[in-house]
Order: sequence, then C-alpha cells, then structure tokens
Amino acid sequence: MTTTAATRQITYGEAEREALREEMRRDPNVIIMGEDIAGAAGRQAQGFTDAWGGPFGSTKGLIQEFGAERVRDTPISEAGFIGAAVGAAATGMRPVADLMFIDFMGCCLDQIMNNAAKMRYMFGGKSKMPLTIMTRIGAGVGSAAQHSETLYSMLTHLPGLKVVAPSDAYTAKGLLISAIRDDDPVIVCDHKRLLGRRGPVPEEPYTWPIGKARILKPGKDVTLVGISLMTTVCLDAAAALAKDGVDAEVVDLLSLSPMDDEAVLTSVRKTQRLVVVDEDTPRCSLATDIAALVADEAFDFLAAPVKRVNAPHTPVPFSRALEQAYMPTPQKVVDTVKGIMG
Amino acid sequence: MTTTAATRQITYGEAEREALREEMRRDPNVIIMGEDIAGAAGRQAQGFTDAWGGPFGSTKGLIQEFGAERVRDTPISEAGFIGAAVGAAATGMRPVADLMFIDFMGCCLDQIMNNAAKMRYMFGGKSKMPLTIMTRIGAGVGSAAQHSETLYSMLTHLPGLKVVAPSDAYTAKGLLISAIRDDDPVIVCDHKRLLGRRGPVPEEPYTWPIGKARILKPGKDVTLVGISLMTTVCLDAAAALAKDGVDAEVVDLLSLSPMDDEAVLTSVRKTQRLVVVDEDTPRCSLATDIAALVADEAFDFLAAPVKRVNAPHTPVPFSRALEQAYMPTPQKVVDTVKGIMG
Amino acid sequence: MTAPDRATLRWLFRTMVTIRAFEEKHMQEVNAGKPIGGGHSSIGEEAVPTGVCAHLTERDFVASTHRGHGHCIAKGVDVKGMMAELYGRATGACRGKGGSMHIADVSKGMLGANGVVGSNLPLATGAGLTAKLRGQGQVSVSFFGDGASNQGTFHESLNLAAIWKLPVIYVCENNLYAESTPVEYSTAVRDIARRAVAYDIPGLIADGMDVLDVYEKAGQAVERARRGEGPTLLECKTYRYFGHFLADDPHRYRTKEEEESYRARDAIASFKKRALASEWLTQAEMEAEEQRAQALMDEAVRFAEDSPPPSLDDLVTDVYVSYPRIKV
Amino acid sequence: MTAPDRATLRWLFRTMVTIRAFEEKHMQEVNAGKPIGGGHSSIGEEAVPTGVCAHLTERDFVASTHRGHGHCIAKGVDVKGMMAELYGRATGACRGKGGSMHIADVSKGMLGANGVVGSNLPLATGAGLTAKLRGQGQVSVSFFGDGASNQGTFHESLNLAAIWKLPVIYVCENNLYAESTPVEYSTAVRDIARRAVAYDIPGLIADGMDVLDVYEKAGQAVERARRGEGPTLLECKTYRYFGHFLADDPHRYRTKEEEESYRARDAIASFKKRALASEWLTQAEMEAEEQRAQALMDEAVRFAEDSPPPSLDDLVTDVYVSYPRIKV
Ligand SMILES: Cc1ncc(C[n+]2csc(CCOP(=O)(O)OP(=O)(O)O)c2C)c(N)n1
Ligand SMILES: Cc1ncc(C[n+]2csc(CCOP(=O)(O)OP(=O)(O)O)c2C)c(N)n1
Ligand SMILES: [Mg+2]
Ligand SMILES: [Mg+2]
Repeated sequence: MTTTAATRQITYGEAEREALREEMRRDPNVIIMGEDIAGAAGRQAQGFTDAWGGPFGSTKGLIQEFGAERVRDTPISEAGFIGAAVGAAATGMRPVADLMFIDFMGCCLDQIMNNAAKMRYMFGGKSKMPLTIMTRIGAGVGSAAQHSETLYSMLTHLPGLKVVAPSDAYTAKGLLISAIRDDDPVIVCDHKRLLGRRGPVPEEPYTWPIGKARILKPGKDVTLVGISLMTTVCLDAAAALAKDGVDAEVVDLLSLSPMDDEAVLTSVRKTQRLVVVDEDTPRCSLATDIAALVADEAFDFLAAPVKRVNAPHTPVPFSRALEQAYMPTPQKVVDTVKGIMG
Repeated sequence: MTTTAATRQITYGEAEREALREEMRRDPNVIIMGEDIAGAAGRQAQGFTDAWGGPFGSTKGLIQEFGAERVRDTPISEAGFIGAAVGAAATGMRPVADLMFIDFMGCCLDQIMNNAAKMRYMFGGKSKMPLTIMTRIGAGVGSAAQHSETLYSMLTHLPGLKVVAPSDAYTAKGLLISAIRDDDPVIVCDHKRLLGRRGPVPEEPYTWPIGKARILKPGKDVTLVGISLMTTVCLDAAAALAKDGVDAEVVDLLSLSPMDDEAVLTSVRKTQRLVVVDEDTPRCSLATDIAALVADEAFDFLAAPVKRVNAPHTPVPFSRALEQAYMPTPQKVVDTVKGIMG
Repeated sequence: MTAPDRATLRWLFRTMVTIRAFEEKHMQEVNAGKPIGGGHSSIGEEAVPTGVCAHLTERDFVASTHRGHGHCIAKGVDVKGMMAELYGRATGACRGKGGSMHIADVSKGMLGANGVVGSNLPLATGAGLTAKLRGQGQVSVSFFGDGASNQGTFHESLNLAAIWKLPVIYVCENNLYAESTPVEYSTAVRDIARRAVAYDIPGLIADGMDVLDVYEKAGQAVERARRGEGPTLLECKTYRYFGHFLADDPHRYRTKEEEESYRARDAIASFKKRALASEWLTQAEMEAEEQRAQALMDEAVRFAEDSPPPSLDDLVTDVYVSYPRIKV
Repeated sequence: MTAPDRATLRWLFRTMVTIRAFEEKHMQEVNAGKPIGGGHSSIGEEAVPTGVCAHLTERDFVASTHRGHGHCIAKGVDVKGMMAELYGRATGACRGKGGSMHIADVSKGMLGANGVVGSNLPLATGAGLTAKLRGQGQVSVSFFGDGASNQGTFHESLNLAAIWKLPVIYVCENNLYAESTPVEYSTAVRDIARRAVAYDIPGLIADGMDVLDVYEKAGQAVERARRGEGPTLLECKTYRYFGHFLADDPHRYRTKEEEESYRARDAIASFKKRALASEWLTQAEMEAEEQRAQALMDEAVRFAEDSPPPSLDDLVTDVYVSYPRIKV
C-alpha cells in the first residue's frame, strides 16, 4: 500500500492494464490467457494483432510488449483454459485467466472449486496456487440475464478461494497486483460500469492488501457497507442523507474473502446501525453474510434492525425500465436508512 | 400433505424410490436419467440389468418396471445429460436428473443456472421447467474434499431454482413427489448419512409442500433451525439441553428456496434466541441467510446475538479425526446455546 | 440435385430476405440512436437457418445462439414480437424481459436464443430426447458457431445423441470467427464436420452461402433423424458480413478482400440470379417479396414503438410458476 | 521392436509388482477391518502407468484419477507416505487430509489423484503449458478412463493442447467400464483413440495388458512431445480385475469369462514368462523383486499404524498460504 499523492487520472480499465504490464515486467512467470484478450490470434504475420485487447480493452497492448507466448488467446473452452491455468499455477507459473463474464462461471466452476480452491488443502499444504482470475460482474448495461450477474457470493462461499471487488481505479490496480503476487487463487471481480471511470492512480506498482476494507466517508449515525459499484451508490446515498442531517459512514469492502470483519464491526459498534448494499441477489449473499456477522458479534451495540439492499431474487431483466428497477439505487438506500433512524 | 398414520418403516432411500415409482406410474412424462441409475446399461440381452440402481440404490428396480427408455443410464457428461434434462423439461417431459454428488455441480452449473433457472424469466413467462435434480450432499463418510460437500447455499442463491433438503424418510418421499409435480426446477439435496435411516412412511403418494418448514420439537427458550442431517443434530442438542433445563424449539427447515420465513420468524419471536445449524461452509451460507432474516425482521424480539454453527471455512478433510472435528455436532450446538442463555 | 418445388423456393427466398431486412432494420435503428438493444447481426448467413428450417414444422425444435435473429425468423417467430423485444416492450416475444440474446417462442418450437456459447447443444439434445420418447417423428436442431465447437458441451451432446440415436441435427455455422478469433487458430481441425468421426455419426459439409446446398444436406440429416437413425453433424461454411456485434470493427482482424470474396457469393443475390435463369421465380415475384419484407419491418418498428414498456411489477413475475412472493 | 535395456526391464517389473503389492495390501487391510479408507483398485492395469512413466523423470508431470495408486507409484511417490495417507495419518503424503482420491506429491511432478472424473485433463494441459513456456523438454501426462473420455474437459483439453502444440500425452485407460456402465454403451466410438481425428493429432492404441507395448507407444508419444510437436492421444486397452471400488461386485454387470480372458493375459505373469524365455531377467531376480515389494508393504503398514493422526489444529491449516484466521 502506498500513500503517494497521485495526480494522474486514468480509468479503472487502464489501471488494471497497468497492473498487468508492471507485473509481467517484474516476473516472467506471469502470463495471461483468455478469449480475445489480444485478438486476431495467429494473424500477426498478416498484419493483424491485438484486435480486441479483451472485450473491454483491459489487456490491450500487452501482446505487443510480451508476445503471444505470454498473452495467450484461447478458444471458447472455459473449463479447458481455466483448468489449464490451474495446472500452470500448480507447476510454477503465475497465470492470470480472464473469464469474460462471471455469468460463465458455470462452464468452469469445477476447475475453480474442486481443483484451484482445494488442491493445497487436499495435498496437506504441499502445493501453491498462485492463480488470478479476472472477471466482469454487474447489471445496468442492458445485457440481460446471462451477461449481467454479480454472483461473487457463490465464490465467497468456497473455502480456498480469495475474492476481491475493487471500487475505483486506485483499488483496481492495487488489488490486481496483490492478486497476482498472492500464492493463493484470487478472483478479481470488476464491475462493467466501473471500467470506464477515472481516478487518481500512481504510476509505480503498489498493492492494496487483500483482506482490507477502507472507510471512504466517516460518519456516526449509520454504517453503509458497499461492494464494487455499490460503494458509489453508498456515497451518493450518504451525500443525500447528509442533507437530511444523517451522518453515514461508508465502508468500502473491497475484499470479500478474506473479509475485513473488524472494519465492519468497528464501524457498526460506533454507529449502531447497518445497511449493507449488495448488487448480488439476496439469498445467501454477501449482504446476509455481513448482516449475520454483525448480528452475532456486534449484537449488543445494535440500535436497529440490520438492513440489506440487494437486487431482487430474480434474473436480470432486459427492458431498461425493469433493469433500472432491479438495481440498488441511492434512493433505496436512503429510504432504508430512514426506516431505521427511529 | 397427508396425516395418515403410517406404521410401516422404510429407509429414506426406499422412500425416494417409492416416490419415483409412484410418480412414474402416474405420469408417463416422468423419466429418470443419470450415471449408473440402473447399471450394466445396454446389457439386458446378456442377462445383466439394474446392476447398481444408482450409487446408493435409490433407483433400484425402476428399470425393471419402466424400461430403459424411461430409466436412462448416461455417460459421464454432467453438462450434457443435465442440460438434456433441461431441454426435455422445456419441451414437455418431466425429467428427474440424478447428479451423483453435489460436488460435481461445477461440471454442469451453466445448464442449471443459465438455462433451467432463467428460461422462464428470459422468455417472459412463456415456458415451464418441470425439472427435478436429485443429488447427494454432506460429509461424515470418509469421502474427503471432492465427495463430501453440502453447497446448497450456492444453489439457494440462484433465482429461478427451488431447493429442498428432506430430513427423514417421510419428508424425503413427500418432497420428492412435490418436486416432480412442480412446474419449476427443483433441486433435491439428500444427505448421504440420512439415506439408510428408517422412518414411518405412508404407502400411498403424498406431498410435502415446497416452502413449508415444520416444528419438530416445540420449546420456549431458544430456536434451533436445522437443515437436512443437521435437524437430527438439533434434536440431539435439544434433548441434551432439556436435561439442563433449556427448552429448545427445533425448526426443520426442509425448503431452502422458497424458505418458510414465517416459521422461523414466528419461532424466534417467541423464543427470542436463534442458533442456526448448517453443515455448509459458513460464508454466504443458509445460516447467514437465516441470521440476516431474523436480524432484520425479528430484531425487536431478540434477546441475544444470533448464532450460527457451520462447518469451518475449509474443504472437507479425509482423516477421520479431522472430519469429526469438521462436522457440526450436538455438543457444539449445546455450547453455543449456553453461550447465549445469559 | 433437383430443385425443390416452387412453394419451397419461394419460402426460401422469402425467409432469407426477411432475415436480412430484419437485421438491416435493427442496425439502422441502433445507428439512429433508437432506445433499443444492440445485438449480433447474421447478415451474410441467412442461407443457413433458411435451408435448415425449410425442413421443419412448428412441432420440431430449434435451439439457437446469441446470433439468433435468423433462426427465430426461419422457425416462424413473429417478427413484430421480435422487434418489440429488441425495444424491451411488453408486447415483445419475451415481454421485454429477454432481449436480443434470449428471443424465444416455445409454442413454435423455438427454444430460445442463448447468450452462453455452447450452452444450447445440450438443450437441443434434450428436445431430441423428448422427440424420441414421443415417437412422432419430431426432430431437433442446434445451431452453433465454429467457436462453440470447442466447448465441452459440443462433445458431450454429440456423444449422448449418438449413443441414444436421438433425432438431432447439429448445425455448425462456421463463419470463420469467434469474436476476433480466427477458426484456424481456435480449432484443431480443418473441417469441423470431421469431428463427427469421434461419435461415429455422419459429418456433412454444406456451402453456407448457397441455400440450396444447405437445403439438400439438411434434408439428408433431417430424414435420417426422422427415420430414427440418429444425429448428424452438419457444418455450413458461411460468413458474417459485419462485426461480431454491431459496434465491432472486423477490419482489425480480417481483410476486406476476404469480405468481398464472400459478398461476391451472397446467398440472396446468387439465389436470385439462379432463380431467374432457371425460371423458378420471376423478377416481379422476388421484388414483391423484398418489398413485403421491408413493409413488415416498418410495421414491426411502428408496433414496437407504439407498445408500452413492461409494468414495473413484471420485475418479479415469471421467475417461477409458483412461489410465495419475491420482495423488491 | 527391440526390448528396452535391462535396467528398464527391471524397473518395469519392479514397478508393476510394487503397484500390485500395494493394491493387494490395501485390499487386505480394508477387508481386515483396519481403520483405513476404501478406494479404487487398479489391479490388472499395472502395465499402463508403468509403461508410460518409464519415460518420465521427476521433472515431468502426471495428473491422475480416482484410481490413482498405480500412477503415484509409477511416478515415484513414496509408498509409505501413500499407505499412511490411506490411514489418514499425519505422515501421509497429504498429511492425512487427502485420502486415496487425492494422493499427490508435487515435488515429484505428481499433481494428484482426482476424484472428479475428467477434471484432471485441463490440469495436465496446464502443466504442459508450463513445460512449453519453460522450454526444457518436460512433458505432462494425463491418465483418465474410458468413462472420462465422454466429459467435455476431454474435448476442450485436447483441442487446446493441439492448437498450442503442448507436450501432453493423454493416456486413456480403457478398462471397458465406468462404474457399472460398459464402454460400448457410453461411448459412441469403438476405439477412443479415434477421437484424435477431431484434433488432428496422433491417436495410438496400445495393449494395456502388455507393458512393453505400452512402453513402446508411450515412447513415441513422449518423444513427439519432447520434440515440441504436440500432444498425442494414447488409448491403452486394459481391465480392472475387481469391482469399481472395493465393495463393488462386478459380476452384476460382466461375465466371469470376460474376467478370465483378461487374467489369462495378466501383465505381470506374461512379462515374467517373456523375461525368462528371453533371458531379460532371472527367476531369482524377479522373485527378489516380489519379495522386496511385499516387505515394502509390510513396512508401509507398520509405518502408517505407528504414525499419529493429524493434530486437530490441522483442520484449519493449508486452506491458504496466507489468510488471517479461520474459525472452527
Ligand atoms: C461461455 C461463453 N464464453 C464466451 C462468451 C463470449 N462470446 C459471445 S459470442 C462469442 C463468439 C462465438 O463464436 P461462434 O461460436 O463462432 O459464433 P459466432 O459469433 O461466430 O456466430 C464469444 C466468445 C459467451 N457468450 N459464452
Ligand atoms: C464428474 C464426476 N461424475 C461422476 C463421478 C462418479 N464416478 C467416479 S469413478 C466413475 C467411473 C469412471 O470411469 P472411467 O473414467 O472409465 O475410470 P475407471 O473407474 O474405469 O478407472 C464415476 C462415474 C465422479 N467422480 N465425477
Ligand atoms: Mg463463428
Ligand atoms: Mg473405465
């Protein structure tokens, strides 16, 4: 973690690309693999290269610096290439596998769950799994039910995996570097609607520790816990609440597994009220996880019911109006907070 | 639901077989498919048939009555045959697909999550998905990390799926019949350690409603919510607590999605204390889900922190001693209850 | 081969021009900034769904892909409902809840476009199982791309259909690309049809720019399926004229010459020429079809624009047939 | 073919009898009611891992299956650690946490037995990628069954290895059954090796009851891989003498005649006969190897029985390399 004052503003996506580039320079074992992460695969000789740079451009330019051996386009075979990344990680590489959308994890979950997550334990601690999986989450871009899910709750459920969800360009770079350097498998969940947002990012490599949340706005009346894009929803809600004299503290979770229990508990012990804002569907979600933590370990401090604002228990609808209604919004958070301010 | 007094005792596994047989007699659209659900596939002519009847014998005898067209052994291709069951359900059959162990869901989750669970919604309500998936869950039989998981929390997370977990022979038959008759996809989670347990089961077909919990032991001091095998752990704990003068109420959840919120809330509003006992790993689990529900909707009634007894956040270890330590036990429940009896 | 009868020829032409008109209209509307979802254009590939679906009735099944508009039209899904779906309207084929990648009409045997590559092959296989169990000669078709042929579901589905002798036709639309990835990079075999060897089933190749060739080969496969002899893998060599999705610039990964070579063999234009030369259809008849298709699209857009969006209550309906309540 | 050198012949024999002795000992201990996990016996199939691993060094990789004891032994995993693992002891190969289906020794290139059928093929493919990137001539082997050849991972892995020319040998142990399911039912092709056509790679068939035939064909595949020419699919026709797992009665799905026909070609017995006739090894040498194997197993059991179970703290260790704390 660094505290260098950074004035340069780049997008979340650019910050990730920078993280990848810096780590690939630093360690020859770092490789990247995924569908269209460069593009026009195999056509360098015909003058085509790097046609896509990933579906959102996060890997653009890397093949030009590092070549097709280390920046590997793959066929559409998620179990095959993510499983191959697992095998490469078990044998000494430090692969970054790109799963285009988290909605596709059903195509490769066995490799993630039964191999990547469990090998170290099953082998009695005698192996490492320095694997990073980058994937995109979230609704709000009109992509309908199979390209808009959040789903990190399902991965957080699984022992052996680490799961992070940056909320801006700064944490995107720091967490991705941490993920790549980590000897455990880390899933990095990037919200599509954050990729284009700009923020200050130091040029030199730095890490944001996996397992550490941050307080984005201190407050004393209620704790809002946000994850990924929802952190910005919390900030907007906090601004609106401030006008009504409610001083909300915003906790940006960042790491879902391991989770910074202490940051959440400390905040709630102070504010005595909690609203978790989570874009994932509600059942067995991060929101219930945090609510349960607090209802156990901060129970005596609570002055009001523990509240959650999630997407509803439905697939993501296509129609704009419905998709709008699907998303947690600052207004829903404000209304929820008001309901417990007594 | 029936209240016929049943004196006949059969095992959980036999009760399921009876449910399958009765439903297959009742409706020609009901078919079963899975690996070795009959066995010796294709060798009837050589005098071999029904060699296995499923890995635990739950489908034994069915091929003899219904033939190989309706009782279909499959290759080892979970995505292929479970996806085929989805396609058959979308076109008018009422298939029961057997997923040998829930640990293998990573091989076919895409079909379950993106097709079975979402088709009706994505198609604007213009389709049905009368699919049942039977699968086995749970540790405690020395099968190690890839054959002992519980994982129903991940499926409960998914909108569009229904998930049930019977706790004895009676509910096994009633819930399986309900699942088969249901027009939505239902996952039936059977704990390996329940399959051989006997209980009273009426001979005629009956249903246990999906979405309905039951109170197995009324009590006034604390609510214990159990799921699947953990219900029996709760009963044992309740018996032990009774000796110490603590009167526990045991709620047998049975349906995980939809969940009988009211049954849980009503109980907790009465007892003011809750311990959820869930064999699944703790993060984003059913236990957190129930805890969060209560911390929200029964908050004003709570007299103590909401507690959960889960397996730890680890894979399932092989060594007996470790596996024993892994499982939630009556003693752990008793200790947890004592910690909040004030 | 002998040409199909006049009614069929007319249907083939009508279907191809309807697909193209739909795709062109969609592209126009998107480019005009209409409040409408993007999508994956199938312009250039019209001959494939057309030549295949010519053999099907409403009782047969089709499972489709992200590039599904053509499959839907060829399978008889109402074009107005399709357009309204792209607009996210309550009158859409999926009441606005599915969008381009999920258009379906189960009542017509169209089991849906599908946004997950390779995910539809098991579905079509299951529909084939239904067909087999019903014993009424229905067949099932899975359309999928060259890219999809590398998914595990391809392998599992073909093996399953082969051992069970299911009446399924696996139609690989080999348009040379999966997004920006050339098939010669992603796929370890020159002709995808060759993969049939691994399941001991027929593997046929059709010229996907020639609707009559597709029609003929698909006919063989459908007949085999209806006779109960099992599945066929049919590879159609085709081409998409535009990018992977509407905003994609394909010139970052392929040459203009390659594009021109396919456009020069355009399925509609070459059919027209042959139809005139062979006196299958008159110039006037074909022009009438083209005008009809244009008019239909104008009508479809009007219909969509005049339609209301779904009610907000619809957010929580259709998740289940029966479920107690879903909170918002 | 010319016979391998004496040292190799001796290694082949030693490895086969060690595998058999291990499996027999395991079966005995289980039947005697020892506190030990069950497992999947590979008796009858010893020639396959032996003939393949004879070409490997510790720097090469192997990914194995639920039926993995033979692969582990042939790849040089310590037999005492294996036995202790079955006993769930702290001295086990996996410190008692893995059990029969997860025995591994990454330091020896053994990437683990694996309880999910078909799950190891991508792993071996990834190890092949490491090998290729390192450029030091390492190779990677995936062992898997006839049943596993119907999993999607088979298809995805072979395609990936083929397009990337990875040094991977996919060894299909076709023992005719997947649990109780006969291969002729589950698998739509007579020779699984034929599936190589779908990836334009060599598909070889070896007699899995003849260690020298396996040795020869595996040698071709390993050489090809080391030369950087890419993967090979090698099908070994073999047989398991016992049930799928120790408690399974195979006579519910296969004939005693079939069993006898394979036992008559037993890999160890027939090797012995040939070795004597060809004067590769003497009777005494071979008896010494057999006794050595027996003694090793006795020692392994003693070692296991004398070893402590894991400490209860181990429940929550080894989940991660670094993680703040895991509550029990
Ligand atoms: C499982 C999965 N992986 C990746 C994607 C992203 N994706 C959408 S379309 C596509 C290319 C598909 O290529 P092909 O199968 O050849 O069909 P085409 O687009 O050429 O019609 C990809 C990679 C996806 N939708 N699903
Ligand atoms: C994904 C998955 N499906 C099912 C099983 C259950 N199972 C264990 S071994 C086995 C048969 C495997 O057959 P094959 O691949 O031929 O190997 P063999 O046992 O003959 O060595 C099955 C179905 C499993 N472990 N994993
Ligand atoms: Mg394509
Ligand atoms: Mg086998």
